Amino acid sequence: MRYSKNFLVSLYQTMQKIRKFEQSAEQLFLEGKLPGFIHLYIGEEAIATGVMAALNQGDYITSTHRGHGHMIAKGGDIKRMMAELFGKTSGYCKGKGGSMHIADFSIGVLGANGVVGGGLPIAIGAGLGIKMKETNQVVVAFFGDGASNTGAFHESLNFASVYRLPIVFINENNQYASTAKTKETTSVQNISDRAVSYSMPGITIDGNNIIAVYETAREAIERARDQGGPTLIEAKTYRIKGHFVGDPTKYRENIEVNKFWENEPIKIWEKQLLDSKIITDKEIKKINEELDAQISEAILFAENSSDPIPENALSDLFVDDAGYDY
Amino acid sequence: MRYSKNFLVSLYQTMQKIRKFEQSAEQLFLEGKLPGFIHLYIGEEAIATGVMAALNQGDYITSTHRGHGHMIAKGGDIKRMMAELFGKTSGYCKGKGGSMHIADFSIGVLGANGVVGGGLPIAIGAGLGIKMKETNQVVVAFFGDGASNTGAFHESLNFASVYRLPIVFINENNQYASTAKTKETTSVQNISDRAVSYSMPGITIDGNNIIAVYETAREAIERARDQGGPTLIEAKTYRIKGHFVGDPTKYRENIEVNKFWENEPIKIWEKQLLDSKIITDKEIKKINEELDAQISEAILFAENSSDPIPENALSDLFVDDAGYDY
Amino acid sequence: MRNISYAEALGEAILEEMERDDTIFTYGEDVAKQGGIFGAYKSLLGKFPNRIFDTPISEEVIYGSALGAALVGMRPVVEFHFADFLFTGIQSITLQIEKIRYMTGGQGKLHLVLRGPDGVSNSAAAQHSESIETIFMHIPGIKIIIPSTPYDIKGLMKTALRSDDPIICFEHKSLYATKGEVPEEEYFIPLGKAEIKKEGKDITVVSMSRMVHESLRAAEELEKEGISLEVIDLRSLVPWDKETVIRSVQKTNRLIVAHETWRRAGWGAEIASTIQEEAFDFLDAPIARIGARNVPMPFNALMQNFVTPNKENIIIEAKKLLGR
Amino acid sequence: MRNISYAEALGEAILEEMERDDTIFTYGEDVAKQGGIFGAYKSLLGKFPNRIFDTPISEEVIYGSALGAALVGMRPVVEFHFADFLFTGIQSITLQIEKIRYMTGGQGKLHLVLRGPDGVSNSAAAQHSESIETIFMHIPGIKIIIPSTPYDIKGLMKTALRSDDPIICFEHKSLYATKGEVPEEEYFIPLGKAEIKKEGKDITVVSMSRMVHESLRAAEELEKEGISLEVIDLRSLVPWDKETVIRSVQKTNRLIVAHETWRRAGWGAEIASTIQEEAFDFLDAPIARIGARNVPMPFNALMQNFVTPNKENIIIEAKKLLGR
Ligand SMILES: Cc1ncc(C[n+]2csc(CCOP(=O)(O)OP(=O)(O)O)c2C)c(N)n1
Ligand SMILES: Cc1ncc(C[n+]2csc(CCOP(=O)(O)OP(=O)(O)O)c2C)c(N)n1
Ligand SMILES: [Mg+2]
Ligand SMILES: [Mg+2]
Repeated sequence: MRYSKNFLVSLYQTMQKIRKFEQSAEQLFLEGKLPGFIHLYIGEEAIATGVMAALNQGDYITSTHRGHGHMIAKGGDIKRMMAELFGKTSGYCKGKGGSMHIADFSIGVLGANGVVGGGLPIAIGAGLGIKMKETNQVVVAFFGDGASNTGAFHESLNFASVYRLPIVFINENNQYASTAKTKETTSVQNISDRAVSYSMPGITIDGNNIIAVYETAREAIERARDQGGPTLIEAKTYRIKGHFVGDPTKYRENIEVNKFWENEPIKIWEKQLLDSKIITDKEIKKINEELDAQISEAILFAENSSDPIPENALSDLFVDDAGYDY
Repeated sequence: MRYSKNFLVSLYQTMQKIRKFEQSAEQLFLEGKLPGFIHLYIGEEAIATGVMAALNQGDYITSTHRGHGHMIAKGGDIKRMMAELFGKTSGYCKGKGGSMHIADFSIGVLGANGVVGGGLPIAIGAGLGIKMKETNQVVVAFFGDGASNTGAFHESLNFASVYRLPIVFINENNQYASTAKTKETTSVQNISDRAVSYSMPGITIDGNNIIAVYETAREAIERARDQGGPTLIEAKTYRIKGHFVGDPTKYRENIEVNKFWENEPIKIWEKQLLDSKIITDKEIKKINEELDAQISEAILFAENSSDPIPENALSDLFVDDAGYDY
Repeated sequence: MRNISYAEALGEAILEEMERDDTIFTYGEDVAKQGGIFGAYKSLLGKFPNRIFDTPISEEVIYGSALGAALVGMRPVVEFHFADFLFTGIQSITLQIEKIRYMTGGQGKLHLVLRGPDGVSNSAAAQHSESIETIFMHIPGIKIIIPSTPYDIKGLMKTALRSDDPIICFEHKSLYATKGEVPEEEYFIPLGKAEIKKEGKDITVVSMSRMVHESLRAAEELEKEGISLEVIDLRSLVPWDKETVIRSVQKTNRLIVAHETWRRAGWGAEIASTIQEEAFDFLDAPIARIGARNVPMPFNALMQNFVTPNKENIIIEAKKLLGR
Repeated sequence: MRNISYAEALGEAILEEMERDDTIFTYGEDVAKQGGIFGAYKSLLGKFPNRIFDTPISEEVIYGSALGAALVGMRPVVEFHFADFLFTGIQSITLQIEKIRYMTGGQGKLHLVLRGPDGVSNSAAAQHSESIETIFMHIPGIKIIIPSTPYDIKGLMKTALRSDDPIICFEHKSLYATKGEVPEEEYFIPLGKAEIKKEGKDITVVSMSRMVHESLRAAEELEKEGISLEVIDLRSLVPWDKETVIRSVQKTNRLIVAHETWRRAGWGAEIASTIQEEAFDFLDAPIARIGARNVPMPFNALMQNFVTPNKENIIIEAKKLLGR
């Protein structure tokens, strides 16, 4: 391969960091330690990782309800993420948001979003803002297959095309929208076929192939940066876990899930790295141990952080909140 | 031509009826006799006329803010329409709706609509209902080029495709959405190209060619009736008048308008009927005189009808309105 | 009498009416495969495969299609996933469903039901915890039922399914699993009739949904201190039963209106304003309103519980009203 | 002092601020070519070709993009075409703009302005006549200004354009052409400061927008009959100036709240409820609320005028309050 070892290994590290973070979150949730809803990205890690590897620090993303992977790949601090899942004051949102609303505007993450399709109009605004400011930043908008049937999707892609906004739309087609099979609710074979409606390039790729994701995203991001307009990329993957932690997933067969476990991106990538002798078993082991330590540290940080006082609920709505009758 | 004289002449009659109705409405509005907003369909008559010629009495349509033509072509009573424009009790809506809300559910017109794209979800519901009832009715949803950029458009076409609903979507592309040129706000060359996103046939036709409209609509309507699913037809035309009566239309050149006056559907059709000797000048004259008389009668009816009493404003919200504190 | 859950009672109402009337059908996100986001449709699973189905995530069409289906003679029952997501398709309700009959001079019957969960529960946070019934009380054109018990939801839903007017039903997430007595025999509860869930003499408490139970809990505690609350459950908000409230206030001379939605410009303000207009001389103290603090719902449970009203708020207000 | 129109004053405010601050830009339907649906942007035409543009009819994106643009450092000013069409994109406001700062623990500044026409005018009928400010008062997260005069809109809009919080501005259709004194010198009006538009001693009338002028007309007529109204223009609804209203009621002991939006669960109910809570002992009579009848807006002018409140309603209520 024509990439540096560092780069190739960093992809592995990021994917594993996401995986391990979420496996811990799942465990903690099942132990009753985390409240709310948690949507796992397990099996989809190559998408966030590959796309973010092609973005600059100063670029923006909008995320979804299934956003841990995007946040980690964009450089989010897993300590503050974990603390947010626990609802602690040291969390990204001071305990006000939880899993579905994690954001770090300072690293360009304009928020996970509990509204399906809700991030797309926000991405359009970021794109408009960039165009006005004439910086050469890029926005990546992540959204699910289910989101591709919302009005927000259509309005956003048309808008982006009309103003040639520097946006890359990444459709994470994990074949399910909650209990619904995508193919039963969606009127196209490939969601990228819908790019025709917006006169923009539409590409379907194997979302479990980290290099395919990276290279396709890089090309689209470069085009966006060079004022070449937006692109719609559909990354096909599979939602290995339930829609949320605790979902009994009665609507699908285990055999289907098992098939996709075979094809999950980290296993594939690890094997490729090993097969092509880019990395050794020992190095793999070391990476994983380091990551495990980081995750443990994050959990410890979160558990040791203090709970907010109830009255904190009354701050943070407005910048200028003098005189509000909360 | 392979159609009966009666049929071909009836197309002319209907188009002229719409034209004359609206020219009178325009005049009355400019004289200050009509309140509210009036959106004229002048120059677009071939679309409503051709489509409705292919529909059965029992079929349904949803209309737009520019809906007089749809209503007349579907068999609406111009007396009650005119009375509604005047806000009279004898009007279709008892003076509660006005031009933008004329409806006659009994002839399948499920309403003009003041919300751009607002009729589309209603058409979907009618289609779902028909599917449930297993009758073989069809729904035609009219909407503008501007409406094709709303979220409602996208959600509706996806929905119709997924459930193979008996709906024909008729896009009236009159090249403007209010002051905006369609091509400046719309990310495709032909709006029918967007059919790809919904795996349904998409066809662009000359909306000023009454026979093209009729034949294309008929095919799509038959397909819908035979459970062959929905179709998107884009009928290209031109909004000869301002967006509403009184619009100064500073955003376009007269020369552009003049070009389209040359190509307006009634003039073309009259010439074709005369050239192919289907009709004589005398017959044309007679038709027009009859229509003029009908319009005059409608205006007289409207002017002589009584105004509602103010308290009528408190009825008609609910079927069961006992005990409401209006 | 048998005890069944709120979700079961709701399911029964729909099932019975679907068996009787084949124009009723129901759809929404995650209803057919899962039986509804909070299991309200479990009893329907497998029963009417063609009359219950899952939809794409397209709320403007989900809600708007109910209107079209009603106009062609069907009785659609649409589940909104969370009350919050009414916003993604709300024009279909506020601009279409609520207006078309009026705008067309009384043409058509909009026999349709929109129903689904609302309210605060388990750290669902700001986009999954709202109660927005006040909006539909403000904008005329839809009737509103908000049942608090299995008995009430069955009786009100059965009435709704035979009504010729559009009705929206809000079901608090925390109520689905609660149980209560529901007779085997068929019964109906009319809209616009409040129920006095507990009689009392010192203070009238008007509430709905989860807050009825909080009010009853508060009443129980206050009873020990010799304070007697009369707890009225409005059950429907459009129309709401003004007469029952006025009669009660004429007796108690004190009123608390308690709801979970934001206090500011919530429906409690409508009740309070109306009662001071119509029973001014009977009031011995200002009418107290209880509602959520005016912020989005926070995630952390401590903050969530601080923002969300409960029985403690009722106890505090009650004591204040009596100068204790 | 010079007299200019409401539309001109609004245009001036935006123009001055755009000249000063190049992060301000503005867009919406029919703004660039036509200068806004009611001409508010006429003075901007040709001035900043890149900072004013027309959009597709895509309201969810129009409103939602304001949020994204603010987060990357711009100050978007978005025209909504008619308040009614806030509904077609309202999730971008109620679920995103109003919540994101709070949900993220106070990250970011949402310096954005949504503005446009509302209200009844000239038989525009049910889908083009609404005033829906109450919804935004109920759901926390956006500030609301509703100026009634050229002077007020210029001063409030200039403040809004320098604010770091999201603000929505409602401009009544019938006001754009009205004229009033506006100084050449720069000035700002803070949010949350009501103005007593006319002093009086018998009854306090609280209103905003067009109804301020109806109140003033009512006051003028009643003056002849020896009844003195104090007319308060709140000017902003979030925050609203409770203190000024309470002080006035302490003097007059009677209150009328008058708005054009539907009476039922309208913001008048919030004002009335708050005042009876906080000034109960000062009230000599029930607080009267004036608002539209609870139906969609009819087309015919006679019915429209029957449904829409005006000075007559104020006169009637005032006399009733005084037992005349
Ligand atoms: C507007 C809206 N409607 C419904 C929901 C409930 N909901 C949450 S996630 C989800 C499925 C989303 O599917 P997809 O976009 O494919 O994302 P995935 O969960 O597969 O990552 C649904 C229906 C929501 N959050 N927002
Ligand atoms: C949701 C919504 N947004 C904006 C408007 C204002 N408006 C009325 S008609 C119109 C243009 C519609 O264009 P198109 O769909 O092409 O129909 P046409 O007027 O050309 O027939 C606009 C923007 C509206 N009525 N509804
Ligand atoms: Mg999915
Ligand atoms: Mg058009």
